[in-house]
Amino acid sequence: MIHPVDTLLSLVLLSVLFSFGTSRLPGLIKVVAFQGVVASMVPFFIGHDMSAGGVVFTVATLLIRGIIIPLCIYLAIKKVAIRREVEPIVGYHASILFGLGLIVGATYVSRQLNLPAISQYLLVTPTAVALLVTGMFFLIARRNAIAMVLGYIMMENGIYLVGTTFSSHVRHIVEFGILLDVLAGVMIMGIILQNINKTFDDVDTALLRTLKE
Amino acid sequence: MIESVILWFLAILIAPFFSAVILKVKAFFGGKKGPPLLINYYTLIKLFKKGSVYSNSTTLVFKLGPIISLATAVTVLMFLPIAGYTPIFSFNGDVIFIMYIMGLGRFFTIAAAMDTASPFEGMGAAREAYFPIICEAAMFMILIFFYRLTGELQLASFFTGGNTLGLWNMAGAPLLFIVIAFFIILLTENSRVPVDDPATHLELTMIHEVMVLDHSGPDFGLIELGSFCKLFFYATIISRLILPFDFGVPAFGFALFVLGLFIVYLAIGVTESVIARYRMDKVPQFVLTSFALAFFAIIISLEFIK
Amino acid sequence: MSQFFMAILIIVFGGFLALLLARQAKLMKLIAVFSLSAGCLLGVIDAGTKLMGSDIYTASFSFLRVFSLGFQMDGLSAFFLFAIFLVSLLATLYSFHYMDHAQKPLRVAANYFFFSLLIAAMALVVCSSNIITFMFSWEIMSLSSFFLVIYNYESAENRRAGYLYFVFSHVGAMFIFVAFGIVYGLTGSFDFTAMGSLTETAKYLVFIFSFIGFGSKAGVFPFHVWLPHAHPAAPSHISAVMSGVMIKTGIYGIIRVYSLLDFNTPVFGYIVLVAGVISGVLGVVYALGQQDLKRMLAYSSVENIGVILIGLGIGMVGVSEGNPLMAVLGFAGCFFHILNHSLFKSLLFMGAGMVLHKTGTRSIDALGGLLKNMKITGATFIIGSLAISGLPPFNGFVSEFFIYFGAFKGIALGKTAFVMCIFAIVGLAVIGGLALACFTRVIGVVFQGEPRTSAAVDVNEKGATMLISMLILAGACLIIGVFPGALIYMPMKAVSALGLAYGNIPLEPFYQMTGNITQSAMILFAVVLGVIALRSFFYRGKTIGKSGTWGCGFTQPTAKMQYTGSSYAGSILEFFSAAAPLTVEHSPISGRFPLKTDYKSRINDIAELHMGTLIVRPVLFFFDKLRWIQHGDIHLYIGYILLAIILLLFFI
Amino acid sequence: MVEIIFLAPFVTGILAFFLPKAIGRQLLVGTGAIHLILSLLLWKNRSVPIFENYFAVTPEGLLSLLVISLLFFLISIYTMAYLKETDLKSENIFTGSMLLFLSTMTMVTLSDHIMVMWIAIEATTLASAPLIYTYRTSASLEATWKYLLICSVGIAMALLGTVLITLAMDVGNVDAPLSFSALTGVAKDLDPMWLKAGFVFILVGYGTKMGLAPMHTWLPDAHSEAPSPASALLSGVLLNCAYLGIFKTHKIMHAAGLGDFSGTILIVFGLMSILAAATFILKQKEYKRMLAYSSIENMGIIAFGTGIGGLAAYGAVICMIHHSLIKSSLFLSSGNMLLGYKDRLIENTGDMAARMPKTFVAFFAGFAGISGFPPFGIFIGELFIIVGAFKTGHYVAAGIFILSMCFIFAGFANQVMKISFADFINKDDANTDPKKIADPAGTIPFKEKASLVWPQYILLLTSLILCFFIPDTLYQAIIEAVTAIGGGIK
Repeated sequence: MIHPVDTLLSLVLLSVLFSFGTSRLPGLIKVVAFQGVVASMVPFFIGHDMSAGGVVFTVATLLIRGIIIPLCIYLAIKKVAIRREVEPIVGYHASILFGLGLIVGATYVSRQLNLPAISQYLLVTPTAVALLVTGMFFLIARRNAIAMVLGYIMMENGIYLVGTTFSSHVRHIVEFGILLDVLAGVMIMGIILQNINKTFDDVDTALLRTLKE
Repeated sequence: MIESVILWFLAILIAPFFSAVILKVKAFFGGKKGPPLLINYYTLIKLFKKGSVYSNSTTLVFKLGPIISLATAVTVLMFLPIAGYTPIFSFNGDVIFIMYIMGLGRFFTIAAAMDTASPFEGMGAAREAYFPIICEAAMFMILIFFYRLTGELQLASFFTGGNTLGLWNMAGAPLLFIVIAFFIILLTENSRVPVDDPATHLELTMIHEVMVLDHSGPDFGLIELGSFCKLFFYATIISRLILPFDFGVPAFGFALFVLGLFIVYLAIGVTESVIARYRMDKVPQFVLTSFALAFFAIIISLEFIK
Repeated sequence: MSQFFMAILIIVFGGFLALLLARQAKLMKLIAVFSLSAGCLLGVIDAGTKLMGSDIYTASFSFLRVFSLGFQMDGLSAFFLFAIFLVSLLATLYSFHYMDHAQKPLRVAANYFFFSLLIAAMALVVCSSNIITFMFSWEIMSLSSFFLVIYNYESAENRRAGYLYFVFSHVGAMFIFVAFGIVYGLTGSFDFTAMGSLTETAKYLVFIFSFIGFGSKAGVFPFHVWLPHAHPAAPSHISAVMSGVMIKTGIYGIIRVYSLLDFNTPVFGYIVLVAGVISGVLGVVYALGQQDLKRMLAYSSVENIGVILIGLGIGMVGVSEGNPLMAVLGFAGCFFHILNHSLFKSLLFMGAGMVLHKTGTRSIDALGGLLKNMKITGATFIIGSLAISGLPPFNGFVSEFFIYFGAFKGIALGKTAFVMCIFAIVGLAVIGGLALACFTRVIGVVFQGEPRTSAAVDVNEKGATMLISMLILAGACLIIGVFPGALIYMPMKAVSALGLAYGNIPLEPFYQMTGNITQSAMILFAVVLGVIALRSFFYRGKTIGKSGTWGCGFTQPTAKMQYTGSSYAGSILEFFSAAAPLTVEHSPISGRFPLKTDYKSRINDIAELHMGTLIVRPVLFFFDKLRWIQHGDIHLYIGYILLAIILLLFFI
Repeated sequence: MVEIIFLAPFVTGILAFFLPKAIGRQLLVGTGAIHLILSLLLWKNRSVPIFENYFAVTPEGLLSLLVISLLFFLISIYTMAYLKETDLKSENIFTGSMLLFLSTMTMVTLSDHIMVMWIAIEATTLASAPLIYTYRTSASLEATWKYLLICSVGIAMALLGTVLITLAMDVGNVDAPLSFSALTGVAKDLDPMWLKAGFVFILVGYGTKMGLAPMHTWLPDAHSEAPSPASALLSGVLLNCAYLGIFKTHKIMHAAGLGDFSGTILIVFGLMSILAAATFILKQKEYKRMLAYSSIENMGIIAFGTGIGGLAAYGAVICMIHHSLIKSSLFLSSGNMLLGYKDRLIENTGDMAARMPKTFVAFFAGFAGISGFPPFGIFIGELFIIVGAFKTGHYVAAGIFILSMCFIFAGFANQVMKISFADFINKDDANTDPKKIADPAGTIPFKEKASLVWPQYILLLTSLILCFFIPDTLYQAIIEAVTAIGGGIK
């Protein structure tokens, strides 16, 4: 029978594929939110023992990453009228193809690695790798600043997955770190985004190319 | 010692006479009678009798010019073995000293010429500074050759007694080159045709004569004497080279030496009469040939001395 | 060595004082000059006494707990110290009146400050006995001299000079770093003495690198490009020091490394010799082509470095060929020429400084007839020129005489050495001839004839200290030229410090040589006196007339009609046009009756010409091509990070 | 009670947000002074922190801590004067972030736990972002955006690396606290593959922060857009903090016997950074960017030295200390230049020697120091690095190193000559009144207050003194630090 962890992770992978195809920001935000929720649930089902503090941490993470941050961003773009396009550098179809290839690649890579801690879950490693690369992909291949932030969050999801599942050692401190990171980081990015939008009436990073040699 | 002093004195006295020989030869080729053989003495006496006129732009250097040029020429003669006799002074390395002493003379002649602010003399000075550079190179080549043979840096060891003959025995063939090379150097250093024409009427084409335009009276006399001595110096060496034979009898040796001198001066006269003066930009090639000759001589001599 | 360090301290202290007292200019100058010259005097005495004896003094200070700043003063160091302190002393004296017109007291103070640093650094360079000390003093030397070069930074030309010098000295230092790095890398010791224990290949490398590094400081031909720019830019007493002694520290480096490597391959000798001949000949050719008085002197320094290197090369070849006499003669000539050149070159620069100071121009063709108003300057300058052309009875001749002797000793040797020696001798001969042409030109155009422009009309030569130091130097040139025997022990001490396996060298043969020189000089003097007597005899009671120069029939000669320096040098330069291409610019003649036209000609230094095209341009091109990396797009930047990781993951 | 050192500035920082300007400035200097005293005390007796498994007092940490507090103190003095000259809209945000920045950086130097170190470094990013955005211009906005995003991505990589190292523990069945010191102890048993992977990620991550090419891209923008005191802090201290992370990881690698692997990577990145610096210094148009690139160069030098080890590692640490001192002084001087010339472009500056003599002295001395001239310490450092490189047989690397140093010097010197000596044409009155250009200082409406130049002088003086005389404790600390990565005198 299939393990619940793998079920969750397959959902995450699905969200990854979706995200590649999404062209509108609200859609992307929803995808990321969903991804955050699902990814944050993984620790409950994975074998490691859960202390009370651990539960609190995990729940907090879930709330923040799954709900608060996406909501903030969503409201932000609702309030200020900014373009809803993610303004791709790489086109959607190409992106989807890339996504498929990525998942295959990730699976292949994870075959190479031997991880005793999580040998029984097939999908952990592929998903983590996929999330990481997807995040990178969004950072590189989307001009819209918000899309980039979302990509960053995805990357953090990936790292979260790695941190929480791969080893039992650092669980909480890793979660704490990521929590702080995402929270503060995204907040400040949000502020900067606000300013960018105020200054340029747009969050298209093509406008941010003046500083160069 | 004493006879070498006498010889030295004689050399200074007799130098003007031989220079007159050249004039005679040229006159002969020109189908003229030419001046008397003592003409140079008359000129000198005449000059020494006169007073002088100095240009306003000249300084002390101008007066130093003649003095130093004569002094150097005379000093050089002191180191020269005349007719195979040991010179008054001689030390290992005196050749280098002699060459640089001549350079000193040249320095002051040039300086004196530049002192007058005359464009013509400047022109002459420039040429006087230019050609001897190559000459010196050639001279040192010849010196290297001699050193290769004798292992000495001393005129005496080349030209006294039987040494010269020894040279011939050691490396006769290359020595021929050396003689020719040295003759070319002689023509250049003493500003004779084909390098320079002392007898031309146009200052633009002169080297040495134009440099002394502003000298007059005794100063000019000193300069003239100096140039006679200089020419005599080179002539002596060549005459020794071409007639190196050394018999016990002094008188015989002298005769031979004087004969050699005559040959040299005749040769100069003949060259002056048959060759026209080169264009100034051709002169360097001409001088370089002497350098090349000396160089070949050395290369060949490598075969002779193993 | 305490006396030595005392001298250094006094000098540096004087520099600091100058900086502190910058406000009251007169006092500052007085104190600075006083303490600097006091320190130099102490140093000269110290070095002189050390040269008398033959024992080695060492001192060492702990540095950063584990390292040490080592100093060692042997004959070689003492010899260089003597020259350094002597020239610096006279230059300091000279500066007292030379710097008097400067309106900016602060800058004058800075000048004295860095001057003191320069002197101290030079002294320390020649006394340091390990890598750290050496590089430290070396870099201080470069830095301080840089500030001295850009003293007059208002003119763009001087700024460029300073920049060139800065870059060259730094790159040179880097080469030296490499050489020493190899030494440390293979021996693991900062001590100079470790060099001896290297492998042969390493020794070759070390020598090559250090030769390039030191050569760029000394101004050896392809690396001399900075020199003719920097030396004229500095104030004249600084130029005197830089040309007189600072570039010699480069020579010192070469000699020191050579003696430390203690490796008798002929190759070193050949390299040095060829480099010497090339820089000698080309240096003097370029000097002949210059229109700037001080730049011409700078190029003639390149020439003299060439002569020094020829001597050095002869010495090295002698060592490698196992011919002691040749070796000692070569080295002795080299050292003697180092001393002599520092004397007459600083003399000439001081003369040039006087001319610049009074006429306000350095352009040779703008001057003329200065000898009438500047008797002492002119006379000393002529003496200097005679000396630098290597004519007897002046000191230049002595050193060249030694070098010639050494070279001739090499004639008897086998093939390559033989060819090298021929090369050396002919090179020396050509150098001598060209130098004569070069300096007759300067004297003739600058000091004789008629003033060519108003700049040269009614000048004076006020400034006692300037005249004094010039007179001292001129006197030294003559005295050494006549009585070289008195100083022969100095170069000999330096030679014996090289650690050649000849024991202590017998001085008799050299005393004999110097004796001959003295004798012949005496003869010359005697004859000259005789001729003067004769002349005055002829002139007694004669009428001496005055009139204009005979214009060959032309009655209105003007100063403009004089032969200019350029025309004087023209035909010779044509002969060397392959190495010294001439560029001529003049506006075309227009109209039926052309009124005014202009003509500019310049001699190009091929090294400078090619440096731009072969090194600078390619480098700039390469880096320009790389500039797109930073092209502003954040996506690309993040891409770099990804790329870096992916690439690195391959190596796990 | 070691933690007080970073807690104190944290508190004052929070306070500064709400206090009026004037008090904020006082607070800045006051905190600086306290911080300096505290760290000196800590230097005297290395007391044990409360949270032992999170914080520790390591020699390398102490070194950077001392540098930090000294620099911050002097910079805060400068900042007071500087803020008087310029009117910032949101000054208390600036001062507050300065203090928070200080506290986070202090935390970095003291943290021993891998994750804590990571968190602290991330925190420095967040704390310094407002500093860069101080001027509220679109350019500064862009700079901040790039800084934030690129560094966050980099830091994320570092986080991944940290996790991978824990993985290496799992795979190697090691159970130890996650602190650098503990890990260094058990390094032998860690799984080499995952350890390497971890190092790679950490290097790239912290390397991004440290400004190693090709991850340096944010650095010139941030440093040139930030106000000069902030740039001084960023370049003088922040980079060292990032370097600390790499250094400690390298220590683990070395203990695990993988020193060659990490060393080689460090050497490569070092050389790449130096080359990158050369590329952009050669034709640089803005002096602050030029200084930023020179920081990249020096980070490259430090990485290079660390990678080579031996004497070079010693040299690298010396370089790090002196670079902080000199570079921050240079950035402060650049602040004066900005006040004087009102322009960042080199072509609009000039003749500083006559117009701003005091600043000129500081600036030129700093230039001489940074390009490795004695009597400043970097000379010693570079000497050791070069000879060390030869000692370990990295001939090619040393060759590239020296060559690019030459290029950098050529470019740097060219620009500095322009700034210091070239004729200054003031755009405003060039066309109106040539006389005004002629007279020095006439066209610069700027007074060189003592507090605007003395901090630089003190910094340079410190470097100068340290070049001749190095206190025993300091020396011991350096040796302790470098021996852990196979460095040392012999």
